[in-house]
Amino acid sequence: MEFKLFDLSIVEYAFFITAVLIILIGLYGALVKKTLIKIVIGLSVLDAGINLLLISVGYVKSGTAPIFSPALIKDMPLTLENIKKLSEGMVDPVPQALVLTAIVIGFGVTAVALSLVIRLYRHHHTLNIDEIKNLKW
Amino acid sequence: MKKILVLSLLAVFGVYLLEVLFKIDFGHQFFLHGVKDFYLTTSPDKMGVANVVTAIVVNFRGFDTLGEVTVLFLATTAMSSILYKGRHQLGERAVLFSSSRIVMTGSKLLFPAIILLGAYVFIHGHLTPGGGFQGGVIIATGFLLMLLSYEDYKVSHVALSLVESLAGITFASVGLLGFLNGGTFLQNFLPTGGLNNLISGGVIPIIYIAVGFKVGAELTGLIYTALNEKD
Amino acid sequence: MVGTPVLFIAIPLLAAFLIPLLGFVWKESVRILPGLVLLYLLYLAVNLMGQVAHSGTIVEVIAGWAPPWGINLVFSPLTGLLTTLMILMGFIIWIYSYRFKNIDFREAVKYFILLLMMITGSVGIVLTGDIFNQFVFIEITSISAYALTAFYKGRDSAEASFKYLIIGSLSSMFLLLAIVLIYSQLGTLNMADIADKAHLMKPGFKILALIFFITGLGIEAEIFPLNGWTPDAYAQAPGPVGAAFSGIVVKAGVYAMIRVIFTLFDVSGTHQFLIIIGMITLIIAEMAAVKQDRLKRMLAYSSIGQMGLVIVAFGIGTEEGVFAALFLMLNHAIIKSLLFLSGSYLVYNSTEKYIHETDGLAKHLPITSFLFALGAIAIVGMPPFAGFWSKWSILSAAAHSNMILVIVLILSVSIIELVYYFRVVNRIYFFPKQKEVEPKRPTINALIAMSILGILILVIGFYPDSVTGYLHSASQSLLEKGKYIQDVLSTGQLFIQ
Amino acid sequence: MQEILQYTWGALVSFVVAFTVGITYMGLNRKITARVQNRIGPPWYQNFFDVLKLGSKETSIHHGVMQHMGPAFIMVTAVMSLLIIPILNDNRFFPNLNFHGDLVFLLYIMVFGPLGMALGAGQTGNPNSAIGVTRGLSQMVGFEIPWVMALVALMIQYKTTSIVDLMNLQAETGRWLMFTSPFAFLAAVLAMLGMFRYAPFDIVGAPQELASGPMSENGGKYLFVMMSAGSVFAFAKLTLYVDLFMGGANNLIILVVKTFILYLIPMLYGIVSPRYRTEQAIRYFWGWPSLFGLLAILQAVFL
Amino acid sequence: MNMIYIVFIVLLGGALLTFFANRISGLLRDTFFLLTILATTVLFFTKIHIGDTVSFTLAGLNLKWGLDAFGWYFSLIVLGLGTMAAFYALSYMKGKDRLGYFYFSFLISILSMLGILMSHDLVSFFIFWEVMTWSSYLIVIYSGRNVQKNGINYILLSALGAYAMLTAIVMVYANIHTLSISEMINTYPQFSHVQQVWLPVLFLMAFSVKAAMMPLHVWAPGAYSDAPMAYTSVFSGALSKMGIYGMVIVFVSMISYLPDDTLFKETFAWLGAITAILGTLWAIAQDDARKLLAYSSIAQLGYIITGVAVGTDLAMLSALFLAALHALFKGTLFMAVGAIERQTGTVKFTEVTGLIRKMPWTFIASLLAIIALAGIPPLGGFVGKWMLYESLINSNHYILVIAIFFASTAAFLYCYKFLFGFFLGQEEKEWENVKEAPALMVLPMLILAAGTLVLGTFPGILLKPADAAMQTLGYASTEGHLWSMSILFNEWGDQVLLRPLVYAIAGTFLFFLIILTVKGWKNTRYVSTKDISSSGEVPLEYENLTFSVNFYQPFLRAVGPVMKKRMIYYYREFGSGMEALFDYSRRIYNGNGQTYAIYVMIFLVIILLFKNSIFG
Repeated sequence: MEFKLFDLSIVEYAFFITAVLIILIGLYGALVKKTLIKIVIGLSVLDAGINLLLISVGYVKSGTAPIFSPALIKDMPLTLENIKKLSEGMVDPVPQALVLTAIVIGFGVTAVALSLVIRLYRHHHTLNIDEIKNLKW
Repeated sequence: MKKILVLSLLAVFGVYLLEVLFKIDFGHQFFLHGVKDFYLTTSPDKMGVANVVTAIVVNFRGFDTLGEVTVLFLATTAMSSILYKGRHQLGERAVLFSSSRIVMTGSKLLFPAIILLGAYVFIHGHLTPGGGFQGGVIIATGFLLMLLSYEDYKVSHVALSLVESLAGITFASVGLLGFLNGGTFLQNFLPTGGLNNLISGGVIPIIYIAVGFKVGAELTGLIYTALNEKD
Repeated sequence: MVGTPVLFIAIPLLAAFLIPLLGFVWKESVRILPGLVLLYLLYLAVNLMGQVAHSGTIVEVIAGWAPPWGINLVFSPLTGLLTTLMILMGFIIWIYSYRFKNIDFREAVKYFILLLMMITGSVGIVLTGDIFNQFVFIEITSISAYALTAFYKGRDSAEASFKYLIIGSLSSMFLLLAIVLIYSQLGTLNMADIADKAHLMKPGFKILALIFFITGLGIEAEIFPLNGWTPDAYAQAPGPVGAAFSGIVVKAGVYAMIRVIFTLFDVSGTHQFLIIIGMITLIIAEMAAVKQDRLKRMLAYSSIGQMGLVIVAFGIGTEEGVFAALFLMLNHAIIKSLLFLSGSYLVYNSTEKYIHETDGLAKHLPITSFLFALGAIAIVGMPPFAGFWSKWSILSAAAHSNMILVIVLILSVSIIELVYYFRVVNRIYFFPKQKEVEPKRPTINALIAMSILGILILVIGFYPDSVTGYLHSASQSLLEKGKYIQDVLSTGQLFIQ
Repeated sequence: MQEILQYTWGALVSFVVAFTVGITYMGLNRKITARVQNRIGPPWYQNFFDVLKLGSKETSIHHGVMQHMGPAFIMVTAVMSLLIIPILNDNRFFPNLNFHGDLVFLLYIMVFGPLGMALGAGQTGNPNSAIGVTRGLSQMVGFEIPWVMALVALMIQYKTTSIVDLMNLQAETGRWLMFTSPFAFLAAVLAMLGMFRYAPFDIVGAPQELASGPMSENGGKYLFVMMSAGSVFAFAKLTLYVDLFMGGANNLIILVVKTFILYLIPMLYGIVSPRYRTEQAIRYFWGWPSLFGLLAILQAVFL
Repeated sequence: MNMIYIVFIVLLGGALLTFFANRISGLLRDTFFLLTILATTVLFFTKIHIGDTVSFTLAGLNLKWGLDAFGWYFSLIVLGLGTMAAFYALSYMKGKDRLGYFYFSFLISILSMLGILMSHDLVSFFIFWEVMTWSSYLIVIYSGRNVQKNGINYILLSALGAYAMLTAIVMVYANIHTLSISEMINTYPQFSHVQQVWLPVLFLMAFSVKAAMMPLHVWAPGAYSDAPMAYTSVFSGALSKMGIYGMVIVFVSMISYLPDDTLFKETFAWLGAITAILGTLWAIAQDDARKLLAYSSIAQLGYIITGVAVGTDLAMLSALFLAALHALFKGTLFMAVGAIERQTGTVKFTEVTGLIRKMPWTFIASLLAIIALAGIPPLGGFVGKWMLYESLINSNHYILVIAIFFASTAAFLYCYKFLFGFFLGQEEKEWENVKEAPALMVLPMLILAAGTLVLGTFPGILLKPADAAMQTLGYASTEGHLWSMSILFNEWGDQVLLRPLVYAIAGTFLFFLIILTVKGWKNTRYVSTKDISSSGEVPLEYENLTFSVNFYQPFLRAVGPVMKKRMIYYYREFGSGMEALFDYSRRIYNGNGQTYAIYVMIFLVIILLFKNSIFG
């Protein structure tokens, strides 16, 4: 599919564009900002962007959540055909599961990063990454 | 200079990424042989789990979740290892808040409700949106609230690590039980029950409850450790 | 039947969760339990290796769902070999660090949990057959590695760890992006399935995913411009952890990358790219190592260089090349670990770890110095020690592919390597000891651990046939992409509930 | 057995001849030099007396065993070169070891003496001796180059390393090699200037600077042997030149005449020359003489 | 079990036993050491016969060991000199520390040399070659002097050579899929032209390093002088001959196939000659005996290389002969220096003089060795030199012969310096109490020196195995045609009968020596060297009469321009330039985590931009 600037279909890609923008913003923060905290924030933003991207990949137009709740099933007998029919209207559950994992991992990394920032501040009494260069060459 | 460099790098990166992403027909998955259809049908059909995401998280990709739990466990371990300063320095609050009585009382009132909500979320993980992680996080917010309101609020480290470990052990042992039962690791060995019943889905609720405890305890531990960090 | 591959993950995890509990009961158990676990896993690995050699690849499904729906573990000759190697190295490192430095109980709990998890994560990276699961294991490994890097408080370890973390986060970003791209095209995450269907991907996706994989995993595999974290982390981490980095973690990173390149995407030009990038890594790293004045940084750069060489060997792409690369990975794991382990006793009480602080220590630490010298001689590829055989196999593989320039470059770089290693060894043996240096005698555990590695170097050096058989079947199993796909995808049907 | 006797007899006779002629030449040298320098000078037979005097003197001190061995070495060189070099075209009269008068062997046996002298001088402990020796050896490296070049040119031109062959060749063709290989001759003769150590190449034993160099400390029997060896060796060398370049000699008289003419070259050159320093001497030999040597080789190769 | 294995096992086991016995007792260690080397020698020469082979498979490679006449000839050098040096070492090394280490390395280097000579395949050849390198390196750094300079130089250049050889070996392996040396030689004519040129170049690089050929010789002076003299004799005498061994094989089996217009042989012959000249000149300039001998070794190896490169029957014969002879006399000389070093504590000509009466046996051994080195007739050196010159002249290398002759004439200068510096000259008070070295040191020297004496008259003893060795290489037998027991022929048919000449020399010498000694025996007495007539005065006690500084100043001035800069200067310049480059390159790692992250992005973007050209 070709990308045309003035095509209305660009709206459809808003998710992707936003996700990529968030990724880029996060990256910018991580790569340019001098303060350690901001770098960590950048990394978190980055994670969020990726998660958004992951989720939007699994989106199915006007799909429901992948839950066979009683409201959805109503009184249908749960035959395989019915399940299949119901499932066609559902979004892809796999990216959601993956995002769950990715969020938790991102959280873990952020926690470690923040504790490292605390250590670094304790050691160097600064949060400027340009001044934390004891190890080089 | 650096900014310009980074911006141009990011621009190139973004353009290339978007160029590819625009080739995805948004909202229409075109792959035919993907795994999702299997999950969507098998989950309610064979496993009696209404929430397919839960089925995926806990069973189909339960191994990921085990890893995920491990990551959290490692994050707490790592954090306490990184911030550890010697055996006598732990246990003192570094950050002190003086909250008003209203906040303190309100928190006290809210706390059980939050815990209850968390427990609800992870117990019903296989039926409704939510699950162990979400529930655990909610529980942790409860503790966070208490920690913010009361400057002398203490959480027992021993209890935390006991809960953490036991929950983790439960997860791993349930997995191993499936294995020892003649199946494979993490395989369901309990009856699946009916769809949309609370007691259904075999081992999935058990694991999710364990996960909920674990996540709650770990997040609380993380917050607690960070709060107790003193310069 | 002594067990299945999943125990490589499950038992250490169980143990890791148990360790804090057991610590309440008996403090020493915290140190002992990881060793017992690793010993059992070593036994298991050796048994499974025999089984694999006998009856072919073991594919184990998890949770009863056949691939591609469930996650599966693949214990092929290749992954089995790497697993065995990692467990073995882990066990040796455990022996070594049993009483390494005077850390208190609470620290010991964390140290051993993290170490065990780092090993488990690396083993998981190798064993798993699922691309997202691999990502999870990479994160497990990384987080343990960040924490272990920052383990010592008195040094700049947090700085090193933070650098590692920034780059590691980028790595996980790229991995996730690649997974997104693959999933959006194929809807599957199983590696065999992806490999099977890779031709269905639109070319743009395929290339981009490959690039993201190379970038993301290249960070773990220490490819040149991506390896800024490496020297810092290696140098600042505790000695045994440095050994674990070069002996275990990097190997897992390289494996992941190679699996992606060899099995998942068969894109032409990748091999040449590997050769070029590996060569650049090798050259820059060895050049940087020459002027190092700190021992562990020097070892770290050397480690990067060796990894570059491994990647070059993989890039050759023939069975011989893969064989050589695996051989080099094996040797490098053993030798570099020995160097890190013995080296960290040579600079035990120093904060800066300057090379000149090792001057004249041979008189005070004879066995440690001897083992360090042995490692140095072995790693530069002097026969009849282990390093020679891997160097020989790389060169002959390159020669069979008519890559004379590669041979010349590898050998010229080897000369550089030789210079800086021998300079250090000379210092240890022949320079007068610095007055302020107080050498620390290695504990008996450390001596045992180092001696095992030294003996391994000699055994492989004098009788390479002891490992070449396994290496050959491993390299064949890497190259037989079709067989891998078939092995994984055909096992499944039996296990659907 | 008879052969050995014959050889010994020949050796003895040739030794006596060489000794006599050599001493005479030295005496003549002194006389002629003196005359040129407008002095009267000693009689031509003065050197006989000198040698006799030295031989009959009683030596009462020595500095060690090498002092005995040094002169013996020199004598070996003198005698051996005399034995190797055919004295006359017809070998019957002096049937020495010259049936295999090999040039390479000769080259090496000729440096045996200087080394022996150097060792003997070194033993004495006199620094002047050592200084003289170093100068002498250095200078030797200088003149050996043109000399070897000349010989190599001859060898390759005539495809033989034997002196006897070269002599026979000249006898057969009737052409002297000094005319057929003029560059070789030039190089060899210039090298000979150094070999004789007359001025300008006499820095080795320069009396004014070194108090006589290697020879100092040696008196009596040592100097006697050295002097006799020197004169024998001088004659041997001259004979070699005659053999190589001037067609040899059919009888002793022609030999004496030819050698004397040849001997005049270094002598006269020396009389009118100042003294070179060692490095100047070396550079001198590596200059024109070596160039001639090179030309000789080129001539031998291409003509 | 095959005897070949047993020899290696004996050596390796003996080395290890020696190493570990060091902890228990010195006597045990010495016993093991001596027993090992003796057992090896005996087993080797009695139980292993020419033609024995064993083969086995290691790491998928077919390896083959065996002994041929050519290897046997060189193992004669190795074991002969090795045994002598071992005896010598027992006494020389007495009282030094780390002896287990020294003896271990000694034995391992002997093992590696035998291994090289018995390797019939390229991989074991290379393995033993490297073992030889590091075992000798261990000894070079044994003393701990200048390890960072000389040790590294040695190992660096050795590695350069070894890796060049390794490149060649893998090229061969990739081409013919076999490692057998004879197979390589047989198929060599079928290689592509580029390979035909490069293979010998690469091989010769390795061999030139060990044979200390210009311009790869720079390690030699330092390494030779830093190793203990007990080993340097082996180092210079035997180990460097491994380079010659390899060169001979390469020249005979490869380069002789190359068309003449490649000028390969000429270049190498000239490199050999230049090595000889420069080595000699630098030897003249040395004040340190070890350095002098080291440079002299370089020069002598230069002759041998020239002989090998010229490669005619006579030249090859002379090279082989000189190789063995060099082991004899250079072994002796290094041992003599060792003896002096042990007895006086210094090896500088400027410091020690007048030892002739203190160490007469050492002097005699040195004198014989020096005469052999200089190539003066009655000793073996002359035979080798004669054959070399004749072969050069016979094969139309006119300028080369001049160059070689220049080098060997100039060699007299340092020969004399050696003898004068140590033994002659003033007998200083400082060295009054110096004693002769122990018998265990003197005897090996004398035995080796006697070897040169015998070979001067009966070179056939050595030429016979040399001839057999050459027949292995494909030469026709030259016995009776170029040599017999004591007659030498050149290729034009001219001959030298050694026996009458030697008898004449000996007779004359003895005759005049007796005359000189006997005449006035009773009245001639020894006086101190202080008691000299210096310009008519008897010098005072404190006057310095020792002439040793700037010994050959005039000569060095004459050759000055050649010697302004040593080759190592250029190496150093190169080395420091490279190190500066390396130092610059590592600044990429500038310590800022963000920069590293930016590198990651740059890497990614570069691949993205060029993805079409990278991933075709």
